[in-house]
Amino acid sequence: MPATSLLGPSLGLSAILFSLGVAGVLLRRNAIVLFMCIELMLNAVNLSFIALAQLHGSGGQIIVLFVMTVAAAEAAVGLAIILAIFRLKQSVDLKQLNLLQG
Amino acid sequence: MTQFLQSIHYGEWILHALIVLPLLGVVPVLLGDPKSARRTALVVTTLELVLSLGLWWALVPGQAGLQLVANIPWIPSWGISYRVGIDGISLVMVLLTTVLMPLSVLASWHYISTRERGFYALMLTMLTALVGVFIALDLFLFYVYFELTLIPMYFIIGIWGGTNRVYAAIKFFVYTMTGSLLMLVAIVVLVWKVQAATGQLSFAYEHLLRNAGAAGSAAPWLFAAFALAFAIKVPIFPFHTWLPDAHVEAPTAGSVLLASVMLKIGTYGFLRFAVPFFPGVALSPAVSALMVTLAVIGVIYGALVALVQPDFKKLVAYSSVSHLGLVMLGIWGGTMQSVQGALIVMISHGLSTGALFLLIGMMYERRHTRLLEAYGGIARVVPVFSLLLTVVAFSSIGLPGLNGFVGEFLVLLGSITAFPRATVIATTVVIFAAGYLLWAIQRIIYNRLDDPENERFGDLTARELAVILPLVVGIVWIGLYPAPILRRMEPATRQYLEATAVTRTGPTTALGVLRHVVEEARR
Amino acid sequence: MTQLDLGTPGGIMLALLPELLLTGWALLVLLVVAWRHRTAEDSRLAGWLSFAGVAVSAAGLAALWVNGATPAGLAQMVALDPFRYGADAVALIAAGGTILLSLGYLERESLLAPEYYPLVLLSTAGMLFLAGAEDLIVLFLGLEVMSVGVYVLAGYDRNNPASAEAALKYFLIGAFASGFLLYGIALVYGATGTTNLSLVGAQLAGRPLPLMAALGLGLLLIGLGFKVAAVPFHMWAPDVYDGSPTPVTGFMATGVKAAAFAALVRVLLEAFPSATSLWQPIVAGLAIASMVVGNLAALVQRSLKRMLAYSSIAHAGYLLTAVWAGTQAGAGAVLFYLLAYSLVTLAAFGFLSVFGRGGERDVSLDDIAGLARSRPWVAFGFSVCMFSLLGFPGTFGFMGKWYIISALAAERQYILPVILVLTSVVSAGYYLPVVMAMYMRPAPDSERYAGVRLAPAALGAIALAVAVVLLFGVWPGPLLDVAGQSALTLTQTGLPFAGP
Amino acid sequence: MTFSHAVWLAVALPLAGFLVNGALALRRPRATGLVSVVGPGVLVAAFVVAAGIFLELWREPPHAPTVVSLWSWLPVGQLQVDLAFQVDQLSAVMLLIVTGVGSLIHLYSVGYMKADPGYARFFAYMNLFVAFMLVLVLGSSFPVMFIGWEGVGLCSYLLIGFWFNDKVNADAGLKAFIMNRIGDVGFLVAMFLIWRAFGSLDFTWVTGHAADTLAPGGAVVTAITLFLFLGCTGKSAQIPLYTWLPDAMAGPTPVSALIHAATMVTAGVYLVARTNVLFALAPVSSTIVAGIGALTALFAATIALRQYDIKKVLAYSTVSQLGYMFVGVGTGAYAAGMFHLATHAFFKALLFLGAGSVIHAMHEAYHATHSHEDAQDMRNMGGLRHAMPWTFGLMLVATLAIAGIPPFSGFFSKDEILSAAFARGGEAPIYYLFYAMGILAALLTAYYMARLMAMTFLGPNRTGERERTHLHEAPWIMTGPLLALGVLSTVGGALNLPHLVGGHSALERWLEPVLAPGLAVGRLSMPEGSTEYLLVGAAVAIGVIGLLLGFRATLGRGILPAREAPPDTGFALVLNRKYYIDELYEAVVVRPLLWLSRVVLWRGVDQGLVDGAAVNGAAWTSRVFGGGLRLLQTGHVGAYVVLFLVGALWILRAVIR
Repeated sequence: MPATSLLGPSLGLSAILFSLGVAGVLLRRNAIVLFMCIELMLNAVNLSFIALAQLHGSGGQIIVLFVMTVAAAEAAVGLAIILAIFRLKQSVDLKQLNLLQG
Repeated sequence: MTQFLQSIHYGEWILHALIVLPLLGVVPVLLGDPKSARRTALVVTTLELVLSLGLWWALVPGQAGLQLVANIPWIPSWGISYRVGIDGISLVMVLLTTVLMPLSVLASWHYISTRERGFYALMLTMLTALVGVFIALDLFLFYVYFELTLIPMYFIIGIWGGTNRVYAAIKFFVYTMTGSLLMLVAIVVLVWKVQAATGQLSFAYEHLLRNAGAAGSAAPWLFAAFALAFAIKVPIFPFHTWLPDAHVEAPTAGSVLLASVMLKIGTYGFLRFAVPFFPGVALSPAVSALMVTLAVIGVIYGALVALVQPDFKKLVAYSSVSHLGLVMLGIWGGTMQSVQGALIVMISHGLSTGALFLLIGMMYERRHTRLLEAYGGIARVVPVFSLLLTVVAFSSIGLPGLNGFVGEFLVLLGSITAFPRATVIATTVVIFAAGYLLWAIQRIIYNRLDDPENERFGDLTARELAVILPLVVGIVWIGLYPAPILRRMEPATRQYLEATAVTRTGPTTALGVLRHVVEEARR
Repeated sequence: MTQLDLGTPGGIMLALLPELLLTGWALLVLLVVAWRHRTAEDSRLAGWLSFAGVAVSAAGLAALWVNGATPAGLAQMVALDPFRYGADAVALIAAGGTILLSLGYLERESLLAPEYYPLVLLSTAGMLFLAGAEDLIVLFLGLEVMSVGVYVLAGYDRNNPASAEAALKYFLIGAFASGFLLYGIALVYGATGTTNLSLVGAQLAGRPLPLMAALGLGLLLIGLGFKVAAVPFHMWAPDVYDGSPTPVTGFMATGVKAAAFAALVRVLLEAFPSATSLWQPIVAGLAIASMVVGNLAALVQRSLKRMLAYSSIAHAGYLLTAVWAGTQAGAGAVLFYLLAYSLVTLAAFGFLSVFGRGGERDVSLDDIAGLARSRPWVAFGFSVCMFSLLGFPGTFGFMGKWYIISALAAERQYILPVILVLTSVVSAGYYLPVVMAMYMRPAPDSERYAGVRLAPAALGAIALAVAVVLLFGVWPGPLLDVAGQSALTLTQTGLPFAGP
Repeated sequence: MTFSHAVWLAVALPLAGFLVNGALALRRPRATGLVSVVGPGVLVAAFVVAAGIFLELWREPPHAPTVVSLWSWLPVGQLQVDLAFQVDQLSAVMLLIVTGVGSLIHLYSVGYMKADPGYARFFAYMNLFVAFMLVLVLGSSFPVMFIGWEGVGLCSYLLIGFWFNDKVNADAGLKAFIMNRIGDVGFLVAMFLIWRAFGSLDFTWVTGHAADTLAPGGAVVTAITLFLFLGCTGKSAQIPLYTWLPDAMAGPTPVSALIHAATMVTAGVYLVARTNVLFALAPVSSTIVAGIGALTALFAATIALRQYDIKKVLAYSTVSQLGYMFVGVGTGAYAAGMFHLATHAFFKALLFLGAGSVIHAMHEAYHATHSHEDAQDMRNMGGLRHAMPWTFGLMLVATLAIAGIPPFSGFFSKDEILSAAFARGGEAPIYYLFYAMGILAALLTAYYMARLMAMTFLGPNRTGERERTHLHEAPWIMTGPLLALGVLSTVGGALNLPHLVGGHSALERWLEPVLAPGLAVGRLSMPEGSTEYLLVGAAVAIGVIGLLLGFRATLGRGILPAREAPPDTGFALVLNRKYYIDELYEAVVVRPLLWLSRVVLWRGVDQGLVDGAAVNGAAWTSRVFGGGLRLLQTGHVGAYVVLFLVGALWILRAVIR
C-alpha cells in the first residue's frame, strides 16, 4: 500500500509539530503567543488524525472537523479572556500575572 | 432482683437504652434554658446510672462469653451491623462510666459558667460514646464510637479549658487520630482477610475472633496498628505526651472522664481486640518483651516525672501514665491474677484519679491555681477536704485496704512468673508513688500556712461531698471487698486467657498443683 | 429494564435525555436573558429558571435510571449504565447547588450579568457528556464544552484582576492539557482503529499493549489528570480556585472534578483493563503525590479558600487511590466519595461565600474567630463540613474513606490506605484550626458577624447538604448499594473478552 | 464461741474507736471528755479480749492455729486470700503486748495530750494504729499481714506529722513513710516469690510446706528471705533504712513510745519469727540478718553517745535494741528475739513515757515563762530528780533494765541473745564477731543511758532561774502507766526465766508450736555450765562498767545549757551529726533522683525528645515541607508548565517501560 508509506512520516511530523507547540508553551511568555502554540499542538494532533484516517477509514477525518470546531470555540473564549486581562493590566505578559500564588 | 429484671425484659432493651437515653437528653439540654441545662444533664446521667445498675444482675455470673447480645443489621452489604453485648469486663467498664458521669456533671455545677448548654450536651454525647465503646461488638461500630469519644472531649478541652487549651485539644485529637486511623486500615484489612478465608464479609466481633488466624503473615502489621491506636490511648510511654497537656487544660469534668474512662478504652482495646485477635504476635517473646519493657518504663518513668511536677494536675496526669503501665504489665503477665489485677487497676485508677481530679477542681475553684507552691497548711482550715484528699491519695499510692493496692498487688503477683525482673523493677514504683503524692499533699495541706488566701479556703460544700463521697465509698469497698467484682469478671478473664492460650498461671511446682487441687475440692 | 436501541434517532434521543433537556433549557434561558439582563430581579429570574432546568434534566436522568435503561447491543457513543447516572447525578447536584449559592452571591457582588446561569447549564451539559462518554471523541467534546464554560465562569468577575488572572491561567493550561488529551486520543485511535472505549478494550485485550496505545494511555492520563487536579498537574488549581468567584470555585471543585473522575474511571476500566499493570503504578504515584502535596501545602495556607483548594487536591489523591483499585468496588467508591466530597465542598464554599463579605477575597481564620457564639448554626454546619472532609466517623466523608480503604484492602493493597490515613492525619492540622477558630477563640468584637447572612436559597442548599452529610454518615447503607451496583456494568461489559 | 473466734473484736474495737474519735475530730473537736473515754476504753476492751484469748490458749494449748476467716478478700483463680486472722501462741503474745502496752500509753496520753487542740484526732490516729497493728500480728496470710504492715506505716506517717504545720514534722512523716516503702518493696517481692514457689500466701500453708518445697540454702529461699528482711529493715529501722526513726521523734512522745519503740518497729522481728522456717532454711540470709542486726546495734549506739535531744538518744537506743533482736532471730534464737521484743516493749515504752513526762514538765515550764528554749535538750535539764522523783525512779528502773543489770528484765533477754550468738559461733565463727559487737554495743548502751540519766536528773539544774519553779511531776494519769510499765520492766524477765536461775524458759516453750518448723531445720544448742556462767558474768560486768563510766564521764564535766554550749568538734561532731548519713543519702540518692526526674526525664525526654523532637518536630517538618511547596507555587504560568511537563515526561517514561 503506497498510502501507508506516508503514515510514518506524517505521524513523525505531527509529533515534531506537537513538540514545537509544547516547547513554545514552555518558552514563550506572551499569552497570545502561548495560545498560538497551543493551537499548533491541536493542529499537530489533527495531522495525526488525518494520517491515521488512511489506516482506519474516514473516522479520523471527521474527528478533525470536531477538533477544529472546538479549537475555534476555545479561541473565541480564550481571546476574550486575554482581552479582559489586557484591559485590566495593559499587558498580556504572563510574567506580570502572579497575583495569585502561594 | 433478677426476677424483677426479667419481668420487665430488662436484658432486651437495656443496652440500646443506655446508648439512646443520653442522646435524647441532648435535646432538652440544647433547647432548654442555659441555667437548667445542668439540672437536665444531672437527671439524665443519674437515670442512666440507675438503669445501668441492673446490668450487675442481668449478667449471668459464672457464664463465660458475651451476654445480652443484640444484633441489628446496619449496612448489610458490608457485613456491618449494630451489634452490642457485654461480658464481665464490659460490665465493670460501663458501670465505671455511668457512675462517674453524674459525678462529673455535679462537679461542673459552678465550674462551667459559660455556654452551659453546649457543655452538658457534649457531656451527654460523651456518655453515649463511652458506653458504646465498651459494649460494641462490631468492629465498625466500635471504631465509630472510639472516634466519637474524641469530638466531645476535643470541644470540652478546647472551649472550657485553661489558657493553653487550643494546643492541648488539637494535640489530643491528632495524637489519638493518628493511631486510630491506622487501626481503621487494620480493621478493614483484617475483615477482608477473614472474608477471603471464610467467604463471609462481616465486622462482627465473634466472627473475626474465631477467624483472625486468617490474617496470616499480615498479623504482625495488623497487631502493630491496633496496638499503636490503643497504646496512644492508654497511653504507653513514649506515646504519652498528649496526656499531661490534655489533663492540665481540661476542665474538671473533662479530666475526670479522660483519666477515669477514656484511658481505659486503650487497655480495654488490648484486652478485647488487639491481644485476642493476634495472640501469636502479641504474646510472642519479642513483642512481649517490648510491651513489658515499655510498660515498666512507663510505670517508673511516669512516677519519676510526677515527682517533680509543680502543677498538681500534671502530677496526677503523669501518675496515670505510671498506673496504666501497670495495667499493661498485667495484661502481658498473662495469668489470671495479673489480668484480673489489671482490670482492677483500671477500675481503681478510675475511682482514685477521678476523685483526685475532682478534688483538684475544688481547689482550683477556690484559689484559681493548681500550683502546689500556692498552697500549704490548709489541713487546719479544711479538715474534711484534707481528710478526703489524704484518703484518695493513699488509695492511689496503693495502701492495702484501699482499692489501689488490690489491683497493683494482683498485677505484680501475677506477672512475677512470666517476667520476674520486670516485675521487681515495677514493684519499686510503690516508693515513688508514695513520694510524689505524699510530697504533694504535704505541700498542700501540711507545712506552714503562710498565705492568707489559704485562710479563707472554704471547706467542702454538701454538693462537693456528694461528688466525692461515692468515690470514697468505692475506694474503701474495692479495697476491702473486691471479691464480687473479681468474681463477675472472672469468667470473662478466664475466657480471655483461654482464647489467648497463654501458658496458664501458676504453680510452677508440683506442690502448687496439689494445693490447687485441694482448694478446688474445698470449694 | 428498558433496552434502548442506540442505532435509531429515537433511541439516542432518549439515551441523551438529560443532556438534551439541559442543553435545550440552557438555550431557552439564554433567550430569556437576552432581553432581561439588567436588574437583580432579572438575574434572580435567570437563576431560578436555570435551577428549574437542572431539575428537569435531573427528572430525565431519573427516568432513565429508574427504568434501568441499557443499550441494546453495543453502546456506540454514550454509555447507558448506572455509573453514568450516578456521575450525572453528582454533576447535577453540583450544578444545582452552585446555582443556589450563586443567587445571593452574584447580587451581593453586583455581578448582574445573568448569562452566568446558562453558562453553568452548558458546562453541566458538558459534564454530563463527559461522564457518559463511551467514545473518546464524545469525551473530548464533553470535556471541552464543560471547560469552555468554566473558563468564562472563572473570569466572570472580570473587573477583578484575580478573577481575570484565574480565568487566563485556567484557560491556557487547560487548553494545553487538552492538547495532550487529544494527542492521546489520536494515538489510541491509531493503535486500535476505533475511539469507542469498549472496542478499544476489546482490541487491546489478550495481547501485549502496543507502544502507540501505551503512549496514548499516558497522554490520556495526563489530560484527565489535569482536569482532576492531580499532582503534578495541579498547579493551576490553587490559583484558579482562589481567584474565581466562590460559587464557581465550588462548581469547579465538585462538578468538574466529578465528571473528570467519571471519565477517567471509564477510560481506564473499559478501554485499558488489560493494561492494569501499566496504569496502576502511575495512578498510585499520582495519588500519593496528590495526597502528600495537597495536605502539606494546605497546612500552611492562611486563606481558607486556598486551603480548601489544596485540600481538594488531596481529595483528588484519595479518589485516585480508589481508581487504582480498578474494580467494581473501586469505581463504586469513586462515585460514593465524589458525592460525599461534592456535597461537603459545595456547602463549605457556600459558607465561605458568606464569610467573605463585599469584595473581600481572602477569608482567614481570624475572620471566623468566635463565630460560634453569635452564629451557632453556621459554625455547626461549617464544622460538620470540616469533620466530613477530615473523614470523621458519623459523617458522609468517613463513609467515603471507609469505602475507599475497603476497596483497596479487598485488592490486598495496604500501602495506599496507610498513606491515605496518615495524610488524613496531616489534614487534621488544617481542618481542626477552622473549628477551633469558630469555637475556641473569642470574637474580636461583638458586632463582627452582624452582616453574616445566608441568602434563603443558599441557606436551603447548605442546610440540605449538611443534613445529608450527617444522614449518610450514620445510614449509608442504601446509597452504598447504589454505588456498588452502579459500577457493576463498568467492569462487566457485554463483550466476552473485556475485563480482567 | 470462744475468745479465739472473737479475735476480730480485738481489731474491731480500736477501729470503732477510730471512727468515733475521727468523727468527733471533724465535727466536735472540743468533746475531749468522750474522747478520753472512747480512746483508751476501746484499747482496754481489746486488752480484755486479748487476755481472754491468751488464757484460753494457756488452758488448752492448741496444736494448730485457729484461723478466723471474715470474708474472702482476693479470690482470683488459684489465689484465694481471705481476710482472716490467725490465733496462735505467737500472735497471742503480740496481741497482749500491743493491747497491754497500748492501753497504758493511751491512758498516759490522756494526760499528755490534754491541752492539744488535736486531741480527738490524736486518739483517732492512735486507735487506728492499734487496729492496724493487730491486723499485722493477727493476719493469717502475707497479704493480710501486709494490710497491717502498711497501715501502721500510714498511722506512723500521720502521727509523726501530727503537728503538721511545722514543715520539719511533715518532712519527718514523709521520710518515715518513704523509707518504709523501700522496705515494703522487699516485702512485696518476697510475697511474689513465695506465691511463685508455693502457690499460696497463707502462713499455715507456707510454714507447713516450706521444708518440702524449698531446697535448704537454695537460691529461692535465700532470695525470699532477703527480700523479707529488706522489708524488716524498713519497718524496724535497720541499716541501711534506719534514718527515719530518729526523725520520727518529731511526733508526740506517746507516739514514739507506742509506735516507734514498743510495737510497730518490732514488726520486722515478728515477721522473721513468723516465717522462722524460711530463715532457718536460708543460713546465708540468717547470717546477714544477724550481721545487719549486730552492726545496727553497735552503729546506732555510737550515735546515741553524742545526742543531746533526750528523745533522739532513746530513738537511737531503739534502733540499737532492734538490732539486738535481729541478732537473736538471725542466730536462730527466735524465742530470744521475741523475748527481747517483749522486755524492750516494757522498758523502752517506760523510757519514752518518762522522757515524755520530763518534756511535758520542761515544756510547761518554758511555756509559763514564754521562753523559746528547747524543751527536749538534755543540756537544759539536770537535777530533775527533785522535781520529778517518780519519773526519775521509774526511768532508773528502765535504765537498769536496758543496761542489762540483773534482775531487771532486759538482762535476761539480752543475755539470751548474746549467748545464742556465741553458741552459733561454734558452727559459724563470724557469729563470734557478732557477739563481740553485741557486747560492745551493750557497753555503749549502758554508757549513753547513764549519760542520759545523769544529764537529765542528776547534777545541778540548768533549766533557768525563772523556769525552775514551774518544774513539777506529771499528773497521776501519766505516772500511773509509768508505774505499771516499771513493774513489767522489773519482772518481765520472768517471762522466760532461764534454767540458770531456776526458771524453765516459759516463753520458749510457749512459742514452741509456732517455732517448731524452724527449729526442726536446725536447733541451736545453748551454752551450758561454765561457759554460760562466764557469758553471764561478762554481760553483767559490761553493763555495770558502762553505767559507771557513763555517770562518771557525764557528771565529771560541767555541762552548759544548750544556748551557751560550745559546738561539738572532731569525732564528737561526727557522732552528733549521725555520721552525716542523712546528708549522704540526700546527696547520693535524693538529689540525683530529683535531678534525673526533672532535668533528664521531664525536660529532656518528655519535653525535649518526645514532645519536642518527635511530636512537635513532626508537625514542624510538615509545615516546612508545606512552606516549600508554597514557594514552588510562584503564580507564574511558566513554572506550572515546567512541572506539568516533568509530570508528563514521568508518565510517558512509565508507559514506555
